[in-house]
Amino acid sequence: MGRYVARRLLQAVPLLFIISVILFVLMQSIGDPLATMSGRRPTRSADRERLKRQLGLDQPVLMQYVYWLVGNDWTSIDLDGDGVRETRGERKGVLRGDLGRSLKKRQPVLDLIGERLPNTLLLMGTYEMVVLVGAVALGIYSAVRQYSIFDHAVTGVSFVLYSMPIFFIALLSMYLLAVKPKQWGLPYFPTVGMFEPEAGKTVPQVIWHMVLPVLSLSLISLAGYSRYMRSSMLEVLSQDYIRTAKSKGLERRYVLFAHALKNASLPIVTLIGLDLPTLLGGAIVTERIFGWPGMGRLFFDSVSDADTPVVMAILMMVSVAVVVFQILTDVIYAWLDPRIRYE
Amino acid sequence: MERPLLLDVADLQTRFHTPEGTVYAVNGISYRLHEGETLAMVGESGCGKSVSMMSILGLIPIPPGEIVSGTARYRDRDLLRMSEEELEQVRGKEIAMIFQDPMTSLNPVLTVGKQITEMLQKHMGMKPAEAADRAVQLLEWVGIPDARRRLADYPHQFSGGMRQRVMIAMQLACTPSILIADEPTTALDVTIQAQIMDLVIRLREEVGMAMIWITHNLGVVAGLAERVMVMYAGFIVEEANVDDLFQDPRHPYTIALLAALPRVDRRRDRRLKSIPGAPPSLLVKPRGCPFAPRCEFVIARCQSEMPPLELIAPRHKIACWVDVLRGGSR
Amino acid sequence: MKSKWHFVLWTVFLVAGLLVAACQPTPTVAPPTPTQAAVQPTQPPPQPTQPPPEPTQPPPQPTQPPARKVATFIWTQEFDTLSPLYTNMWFSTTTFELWQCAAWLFDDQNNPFPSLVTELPSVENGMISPDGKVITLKLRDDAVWSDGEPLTSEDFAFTYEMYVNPANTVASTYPYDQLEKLETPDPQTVVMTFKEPFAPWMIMWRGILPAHVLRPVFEAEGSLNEADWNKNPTVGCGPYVFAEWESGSFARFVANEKYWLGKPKIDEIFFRFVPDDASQIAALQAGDGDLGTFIAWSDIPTLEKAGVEVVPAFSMYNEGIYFYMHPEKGHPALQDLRVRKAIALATDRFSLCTDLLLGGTVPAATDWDQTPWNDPSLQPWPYDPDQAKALLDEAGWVDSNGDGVRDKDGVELVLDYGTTTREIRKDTQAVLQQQLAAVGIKVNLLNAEADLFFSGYGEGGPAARGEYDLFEYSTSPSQPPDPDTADWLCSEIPSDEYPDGSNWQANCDEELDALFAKQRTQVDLEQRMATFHQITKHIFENVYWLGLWQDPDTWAVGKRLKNVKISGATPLYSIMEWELVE
Amino acid sequence: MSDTTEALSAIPQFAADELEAPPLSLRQLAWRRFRRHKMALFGAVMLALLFVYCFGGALWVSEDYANYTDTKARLQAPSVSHPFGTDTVGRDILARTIYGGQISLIIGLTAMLVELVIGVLIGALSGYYGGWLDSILMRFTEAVFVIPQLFLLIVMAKFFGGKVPNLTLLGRTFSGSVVVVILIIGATSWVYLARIVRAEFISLKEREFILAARAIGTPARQIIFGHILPNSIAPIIVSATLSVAAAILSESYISFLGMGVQAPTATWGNMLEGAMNYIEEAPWFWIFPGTLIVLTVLSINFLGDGLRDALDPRSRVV
Repeated sequence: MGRYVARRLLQAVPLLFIISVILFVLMQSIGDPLATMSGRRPTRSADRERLKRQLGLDQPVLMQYVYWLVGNDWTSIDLDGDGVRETRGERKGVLRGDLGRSLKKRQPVLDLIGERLPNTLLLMGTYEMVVLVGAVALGIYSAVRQYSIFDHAVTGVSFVLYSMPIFFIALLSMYLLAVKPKQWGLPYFPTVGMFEPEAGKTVPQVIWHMVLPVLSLSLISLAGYSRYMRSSMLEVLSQDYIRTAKSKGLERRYVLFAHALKNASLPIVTLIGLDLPTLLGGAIVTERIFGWPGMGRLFFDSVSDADTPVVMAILMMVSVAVVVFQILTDVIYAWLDPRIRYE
Repeated sequence: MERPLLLDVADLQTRFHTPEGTVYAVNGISYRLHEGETLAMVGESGCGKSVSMMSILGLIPIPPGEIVSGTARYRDRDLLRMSEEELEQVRGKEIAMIFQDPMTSLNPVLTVGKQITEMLQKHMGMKPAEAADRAVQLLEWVGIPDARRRLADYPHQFSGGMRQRVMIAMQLACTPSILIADEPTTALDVTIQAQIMDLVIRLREEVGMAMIWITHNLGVVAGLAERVMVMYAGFIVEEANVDDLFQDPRHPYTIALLAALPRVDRRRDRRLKSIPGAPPSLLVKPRGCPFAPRCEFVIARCQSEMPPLELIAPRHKIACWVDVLRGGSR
Repeated sequence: MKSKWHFVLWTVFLVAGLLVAACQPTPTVAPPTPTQAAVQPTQPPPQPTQPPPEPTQPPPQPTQPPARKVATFIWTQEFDTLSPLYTNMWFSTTTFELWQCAAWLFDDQNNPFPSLVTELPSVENGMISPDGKVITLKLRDDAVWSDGEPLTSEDFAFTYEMYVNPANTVASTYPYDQLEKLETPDPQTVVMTFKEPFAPWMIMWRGILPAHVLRPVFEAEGSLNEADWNKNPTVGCGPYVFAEWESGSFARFVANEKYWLGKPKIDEIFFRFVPDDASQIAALQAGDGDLGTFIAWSDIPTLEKAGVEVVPAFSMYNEGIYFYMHPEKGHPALQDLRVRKAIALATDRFSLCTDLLLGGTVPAATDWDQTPWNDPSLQPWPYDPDQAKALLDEAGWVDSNGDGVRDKDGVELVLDYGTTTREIRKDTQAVLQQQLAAVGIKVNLLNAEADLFFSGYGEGGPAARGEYDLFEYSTSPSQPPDPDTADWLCSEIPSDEYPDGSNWQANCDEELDALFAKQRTQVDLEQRMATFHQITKHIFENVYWLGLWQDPDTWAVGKRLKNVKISGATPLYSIMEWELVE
Repeated sequence: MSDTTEALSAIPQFAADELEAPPLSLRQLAWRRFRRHKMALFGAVMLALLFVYCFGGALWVSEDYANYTDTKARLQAPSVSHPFGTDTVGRDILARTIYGGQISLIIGLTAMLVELVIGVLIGALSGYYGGWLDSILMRFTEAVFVIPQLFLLIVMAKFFGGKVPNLTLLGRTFSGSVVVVILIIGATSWVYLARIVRAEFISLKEREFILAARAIGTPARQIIFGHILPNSIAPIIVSATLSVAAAILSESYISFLGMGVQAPTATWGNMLEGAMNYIEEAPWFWIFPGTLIVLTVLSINFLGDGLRDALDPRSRVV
C-alpha cells in the first residue's frame, strides 16, 4: 500500500505539471490585471509600463512560469527600468510554498487564502455533513421503503431539485424564506454575510447566517447523492449476502447498517472523493449570492480583476487537492473493501 | 414409527408484482417435515423451490413479493404470521439456510470471524471472546485448517469449497433443528461437491437436525434424502419416499425427469433437454396443469383444471389426472 | 455509520472551521472611559461587547458615559489595500479622509481648503514661484500621528521617496514623478521643485506615510511591498484610527483620541462589505447601514421611500461614448462631423435619464460637466432624429440597397458599439441600438468584462485596439478635481510601438493638442480655466465625445446621520462634523 | 438506475431467469422499456412542448419585438399585454423567453455536439490504439478532469471573452459570445464521455468481429467509425442526452455570473443576470426564465433516464 501511494504521488507530479502549464497559459489571457489598477480610470501608460516591469509581467511567458514555479531569488531583476538587472528577486516559487502576491491586494496569496479558507471550510463542511447525513438517511429509507409514497415523493422531488441551477434555488429560498416572511412580519433568515455587525461574529450568528446558503447548496447535492445512495443501497439489498445475513436471524437494522451500508457506501466514497477537494475552491455562485466571504468569492473576484496569482493559486490548490483525494479515495476504498489490494 | 412433526406447510402461495406483470412463483404447496428427516425438493431452475423456502422464513422482499395465502407451522407456531422480531429468533437459531453460491452469499467486506460470531452473539448471547473461540471450533468442525488465524480473513481469501464450509459452519453455529440447503453444491467443482455433501451428511448425523435439500439434480437426491418432492411451475407434482420415487414414479413430469437421467451416479446434465417444450411462463395465472403442454399423457381435463396433490399409494402423492400406469383418467 | 472516517473528517473540519471563525475578535469595542487611555493603535485589542442601547433605557444622564455611537458604512467592494502607495481604488482611497490626513481637502463644492498646510499655496502668497516650478508648503506644527509622534516635513519627504523608489510596486507614481526634487529645510516646510510648471499639483498629498513607522520596515525589507502597515495601518493621522479589517466581512475605524483637530462626534465607523447592490439597498432600507455608495439611479426612489436621502457628489465622472476616429482603422463614417452629430441627435439621452435612470440625473454635454472647467454655455445636443436623418443624407449616407441600413461607396453604416458588462450599460446599449436603427444606423452590441474592456493596447484591450467604433464608459478626465488629461493627445494614440497610449479614440486634433499642452503649465487658475473653456467647446462642437449622463457619485445617507457633507474629490472630508442621532 | 430495473433487480436473482417472455428484438425491447418509463414519456412530451414554445413561438412574436425596448414601461408586473412582465428596459419577458430559449436550446445541443466530437475522438483513439497515445491522451483527460468544471468555465470564458466577433446567420445577429459559450462548455465537459468511449473501445476491440475485420485488412478508421462506434452507441446516446441538460445548466451559470452570452442575444441564463437586484421588486424578472430552465433540464434528465433504461440498462451512473 505504501508503495502504491508513493507511486501514485509520483505519477501525480507530471500531471500537476501539465495542469500548471495549461493554467499558466490560460492565465496569460484572462484579462489585464493592470487595467483597473488605477481605480476608476484606465491606468496611465507610464504606470502600466513600470508595473509590468516591477511585477515581472514584461518577461516572456516561459520566464514568468519559471519564476512562478521556482522563484526568482537566484537571479536579478530590473526594477527601475534602466535595462540593468540590479535587484535580487524575492520570489521563492510555488515549489517552495510561495504562491506569489496578489496583484490587486498586494498581499501574499497565501495570506488571502488563509483568510478565506476557514469560512469556506465552515460553510462547505457543514454542507457536506448535511448532505451526507441527509443523503444516507434518505437513500436508505427510500431503498428500504421502495415504492412507498415516501420513496416516490423523494424520487420526484430529487429529480426536480437535481435539475435546478443553484442560483435559482438560492433566489427562491431567499424570496420564500427571507423576503416574504419579512414582508409579512414573520421571523426571517438573513440573506447576506456571515453575521450581523452589531451582534458580532458569534457562533449562533454564524449558524443563523449559514442556514440559507447551506440549504441552497445541500438541496441539489442531496437530490443527487440520495438517489445514488438509494440505488446503491437497492443493489446491495438485493445481494445474496444480505439474504444470508437475514437468514441468520440478524436484526433488520443490524443487517442494514452492519452488512449493507458498508457495501453501499463504496460508490458514495468515490463521489465524496470527487466532491471534497472541490469544496476547497468554495461555492462560487452561492458565496456570491449570499455574500459569504469564502474562497469562491475570492476566486470569482480575482478572475474579474484578472488577479492571476490568486486565480492560479486557487486552481492549483484545488487540483492538488483533487489528486490527493483521488489517492486518498483509493486508500479508503481498499480499507472499506478488503477485496481490493494495490500491489 | 412417525417422528414428531417439525414443520407443516399448507397451501403456500407466493407471488411477485413486477412491472412485467404478476409472477406466480409458488401456487399453493403443502408438505410436512418431521424431526431428523431429510426432505429433498427437486425441480428445474425457477420452478419456485427457493421461493417456497424463502417464503416461510420471511426472506421474500415485500413488495414486490406477496405471500397470498398459506400457513407454515413450525412447532405449533405459524411462521407466516410471525412478527419480524419473532422470525429473527427462528432464523439461524431454529431454521438455518445455506445458499447456492458461496461466492456471493458471504458479505465480502466483513471478516469470516465477524460473520460467524455476530450470530453467536445474537442467538446464544455470547461475549465476543467466547464467540470467537466457538467460531474457531466450528471452523475446525467443518474442516478448515488453521481456523483461528483464518477468522480475520475475508471471504475472498477462501476457495469456493472452503467458503461453503464457512457458510455451513456459520449456519450450524446455533445447532438449528432444520437446515434448508438451497442447492449448496451447484456452484462448486464436482470433486468439491462430493466433499460438501459428505460433510453435510456427517453434520446432519452429529447434530440430529432435519433437513430440506433443494436441488435440480435428481442424481444427488438418492443417497441423501428420505422423501422427495418434485416441483414444477410453482406446484408440487409428486411427493414420495426416495426409493418409491425412483422405482415407481407416477407423475409424467417425474417420469420424464428420470428418463433424462441415465444413471443415478453419473455426472449431471445441466439441462434436462429431453423433455420437449419449455416450462410455462409464470407471468400467466395458472389454469389447468402447467405441465400439460409438454405432457405425453395429456387429457382434456388437464387443460382446464389443476389436479390436486392426492395420495395414490402409502406416503406417495401425485398431482395428476392421469394414471400413467394404466393410462386414462384416474 | 460504519463510514466512520468521513464522520470524523467532517467533525474535524467543522470544529476547526468554527473555531477559526468564531475565535476571531468580535467587532465591537468597549466605550472608552475617561480613565482609560486612548485606544492603543499599535495593537487593536478585541474587547468585550457593549450591548446596543435598549429602547427602554432612559436617555443618557450627564453623569453616565453616553452610548457609543457607531455608524455603519456599506461598501460594495472591499478595500484592496489601505496604503496610499499601493492603491488608487476608490473604495480604499475614500477611507483616507477617516484615518489619513492630507495637505488640503476639497469641500462639497470641490473647493480646496488647507488641512495639514497652514495656507494653500498660490502665486499671490508667494508659495508658488513665478515660473510655476517651485511650490512651498507650510505645515501645521500641532499635527501628530495617532501614536503621538509629530507629523513633520520628514513624513512628506519619506512619502515622496517611497512613491518614486522603484523597489516599491506602487499603484501610480503620478504625480510625484513630476517632481524634480523635494526639500525639507525645517520640520514645517516642504519645498517641491517640478521639472515643468505643473498645474495639477493639487492632486498631491492626499495620503502621508508615517516615516517613523515605515522607514525601519523599508530599511529592513528593501521595499514597503510586504509591510504589514499596508493592511493594518494602525498608525494614522486622521480623525479615526484603523482598528481591524476582516477580509470579506468588515473593517472598523475608531475615533482618534489624539486627533489634532479634536475628537470626531461619532465614536466608530464600521465598514460592512456586501457583495452586491441588492444587499446594499436592503441594508440601507432596513437601517442596517447608515451610508451607502454608488446607488444605481433606479434604486433612488426605493431608498427615498424608506427615508434614505440620496446625495450626489460630483467627482467629474460622466458617462459617455467615445468615437474611434483612427483615420485608417476607424469606420470612415465617423470621420465626418455630420455623422457624429447625427448620432448625437438620434439618441434620446433625455428619456434615458428620465426612464432608465428614473430622473436621477441629466445628460452630460462634455466630460467636464458640473465643473468650473466646462464652458457654461454648452448644452447637451437635443434629441432630433429628423435632423439626424437629414445630416446623414447630406453626408451621403443613404440606404441605397434597401436593406434598412445606410451606406456610402459600398460601405454599410454598421458600427460596433462596445462597453463593459454592467447592467445599466447593457440596457443603454439596447435602447440606443433601437434609436440608431430608426435613423438607419445599424449597431452591433459588444460587451467585455471591465478588466478586459480597460485592457491596454498591448494586452489586447478591445477599446484600446479600436475594435469598437463606439465605446461607452464613465470617466473623469483626471484625478479629481483636476481637469487635466492625456487622453486627447496625439502622442498618446496607442500603436505597436507605443502600446501603452491612453488616447484610445485615436483622435488626433492638433488644435486640441496645443490647448491641452497649454493648460498643463498654466498655474494661474483663471488662465487655465479660460483654456479649458476652449477645450470643452472644441470637443463638444466637434462631437468627439457624446455625453450620455452626468455620473456623479451617489451617496445614500441614512436617517440617523446628520450634518453630512460630501465632496466629489475627497468625499468624507467633513467626517469630523458628522453626527449620529437615534 | 430507474424504477424498472430496480424492480427487476429487487426480485431475488432467480426471478429474472424465471421470467419468460416472447423474444423481442433489441429495438422493440428498448422501446418497450422506454415507453413503460412514464417519467421519460413525460420528459419527451414536455421537451417537445418547450421546442414548440421556443421555435413555434417565433412565428407569433418577432425577434425585433423581443428586443424592443420601451424605457417608459420598465419592470412592469405581468399583465395582459406583457404576460410575463417586462425587464429593466421595458422588453417583453415572454418574447424574450421565446428567443432566449432558442439560444439556450441551441447552446445545449451544439455544446453537446462539440463535447461528442472531442469526447468520442479522444476516447476512441485512446481506447483503440492504446499504448503511448492512450497514456498521453489520458493524462490530458485527467488534467482537464482535475480542475472543477465551473472554475475552468469561468477562466475560459474570460480567456475567450470578446475574442469572437458577432455573427449574422439567417438574417439574425448573434453575439460572438454564443460561440464562445458553446465552445468552452463543449471543451470542458467531454471528459466523462471520453472515458466511457475508451472503456467501450477497449472491451470491443478484442471481440471476434473486430479481430475478423482487422484480419481482412479493414483500415483503422473504418474499424473505429464503422465497426466499433456503432456498437458502443447506446452509452454514448445516453451520455449525450444528459449532457444537453448539463450544458444548458452550465450556460445559465456563467451567464448568471455575467460571463456568458452577452447582449443583444438573450438566453434564459443571461435573462437572470442581475436578478439578485430584483428579487423583491420584480420576482417575475427571474421566476419565468428560471422556471423554464428547470423545466427543460428536468425534461431532458427524465428523457435521459428513460433512454438509459431502454438502451443501456446495465449502466449505473446516476
